[in-house]
Amino acid sequence: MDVINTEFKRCVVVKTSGRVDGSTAPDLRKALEALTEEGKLNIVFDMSEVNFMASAGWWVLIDTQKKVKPRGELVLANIEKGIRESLNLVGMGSYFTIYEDVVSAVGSF
Amino acid sequence: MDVINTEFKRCVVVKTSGRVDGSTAPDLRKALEALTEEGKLNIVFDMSEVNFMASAGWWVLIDTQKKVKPRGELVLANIEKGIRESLNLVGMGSYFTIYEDVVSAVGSF
Amino acid sequence: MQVLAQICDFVTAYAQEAQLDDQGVYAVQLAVDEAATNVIEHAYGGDDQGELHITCKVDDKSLTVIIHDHGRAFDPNRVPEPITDVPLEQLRSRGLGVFLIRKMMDEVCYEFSPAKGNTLTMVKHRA
Amino acid sequence: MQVLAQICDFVTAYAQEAQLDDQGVYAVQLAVDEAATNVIEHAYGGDDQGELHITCKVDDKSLTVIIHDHGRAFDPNRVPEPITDVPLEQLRSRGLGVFLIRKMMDEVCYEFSPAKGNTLTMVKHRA
Ligand SMILES: Nc1ncnc2c1ncn2[C@@H]1O[C@H](COP(=O)(O)OP(=O)(O)O)[C@@H](O)[C@H]1O
Ligand SMILES: Nc1ncnc2c1ncn2[C@@H]1O[C@H](COP(=O)(O)OP(=O)(O)O)[C@@H](O)[C@H]1O
Repeated sequence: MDVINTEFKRCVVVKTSGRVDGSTAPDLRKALEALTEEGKLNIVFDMSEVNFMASAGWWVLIDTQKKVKPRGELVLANIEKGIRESLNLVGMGSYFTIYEDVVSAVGSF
Repeated sequence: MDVINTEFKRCVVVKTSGRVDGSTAPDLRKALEALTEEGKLNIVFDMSEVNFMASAGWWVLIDTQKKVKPRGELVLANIEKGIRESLNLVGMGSYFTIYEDVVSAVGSF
Repeated sequence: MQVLAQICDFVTAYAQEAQLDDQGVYAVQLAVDEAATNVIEHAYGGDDQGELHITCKVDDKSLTVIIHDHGRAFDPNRVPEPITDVPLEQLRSRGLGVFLIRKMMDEVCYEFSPAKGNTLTMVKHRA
Repeated sequence: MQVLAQICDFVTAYAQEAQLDDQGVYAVQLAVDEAATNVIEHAYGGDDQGELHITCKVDDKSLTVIIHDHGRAFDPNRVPEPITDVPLEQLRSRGLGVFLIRKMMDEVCYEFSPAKGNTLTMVKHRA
């Protein structure tokens, strides 16, 4: 799974596409760990092209959130409706600030 | 001409659409002056839906740039090719930082 | 483990045949993915050897997905719900997959027999 | 002053008929807009009374636009180029319109006669 980072002045936008499941979540984890190890703690995860997110993916995001908070924050942008509902159904929605689009997410830092 | 402002943490995105010519440039001027008077000096002009920009429009942007610099900056995003070339042909391109998209422009502040 | 994407395509076709709406299709995709992932990761001790059978049945008001494996007995209904109303630092990374299965599907039924192994039957009704 | 948008549509149709490329069409739109704006704003002392005639001619390699008015004599070719290689603070807000006309078009020709008034002839060649 390809993960693309775009660095801005106050945050990094991380983007991937397709399925984040048990087989691809480790790639996302690696990419996010590389960022947090560099001290990049303000992160936007652009989900505009993610069409499936299994629990393995959510744990990657939760673990990242644990690392970056409270000095930084991982925020989500552009989540598909189905993915968003599954997140809220299991009560994980409250751990993330969710933005409609990447502009708003980047603009929040 | 409608001018829409979207405020973010460190900048305001100003968007309008259609023609910025001698008849509509005053609306743009009014909107930008309202921002600078409030002390909002970091401005992104989102030109994704502007398809025509006459000199009257450029002067509005130049005058705004004079007001906000050096404490702030007016940057441009999403300029159509024809408009961009006309700007460069007359040597005005150098007064503005131009970004490919609004995300990059917002991310620069 | 690209097999997960294949499994997803397989059940999606039936979910659409059952005329589930978009939310329903996504719910089935997610539940089946979590269940299959668990079988692959836990049922056979992780050595990628075991078998996994998926059967889909469509009737006039629902989709039934049956997942069959011969790994060790495991009843997902006995996994406790993850506790998610806690501060982030206290959140423990476990039990979300099984919880998602139960939340996403309308019925989740587990059976085990030494001869037949594990049978997980999940039903999603048309909205 | 929505008349500017109408003028733009009018010349755009001819620019397309002349098979100018997108850059060429935009160049003509801009040059004609600047010229028409100047007539409206300056030629008649700003009281919106005067007339403005626009004629387009298409031939096999170019578009010719002729703008006619009976306002005061004004030769755009005599407006000095704006000085744009200076720091922002020193940039003076004038003379950009006429400069754009000259930059956008391949030929710009001005004539005045007391009987006919101002005639501005602008030619854009196909790329
Ligand atoms: N098919 C299975 N066979 C054996 N054990 C399982 C199976 N599925 C799940 N488990 C056990 O139940 C636990 C909870 O599973 P789950 O809710 O999917 O969360 P996770 O896999 O993220 O820990 C797993 O950690 C595993 O110990
Ligand atoms: N049609 C015209 N009739 C009379 N004066 C004109 C006309 N067009 C332009 N001018 C004069 O030439 C000056 C430069 O025009 P222009 O390059 O369009 O820049 P701007 O209108 O922005 O000052 C104008 O300020 C005006 O004084």
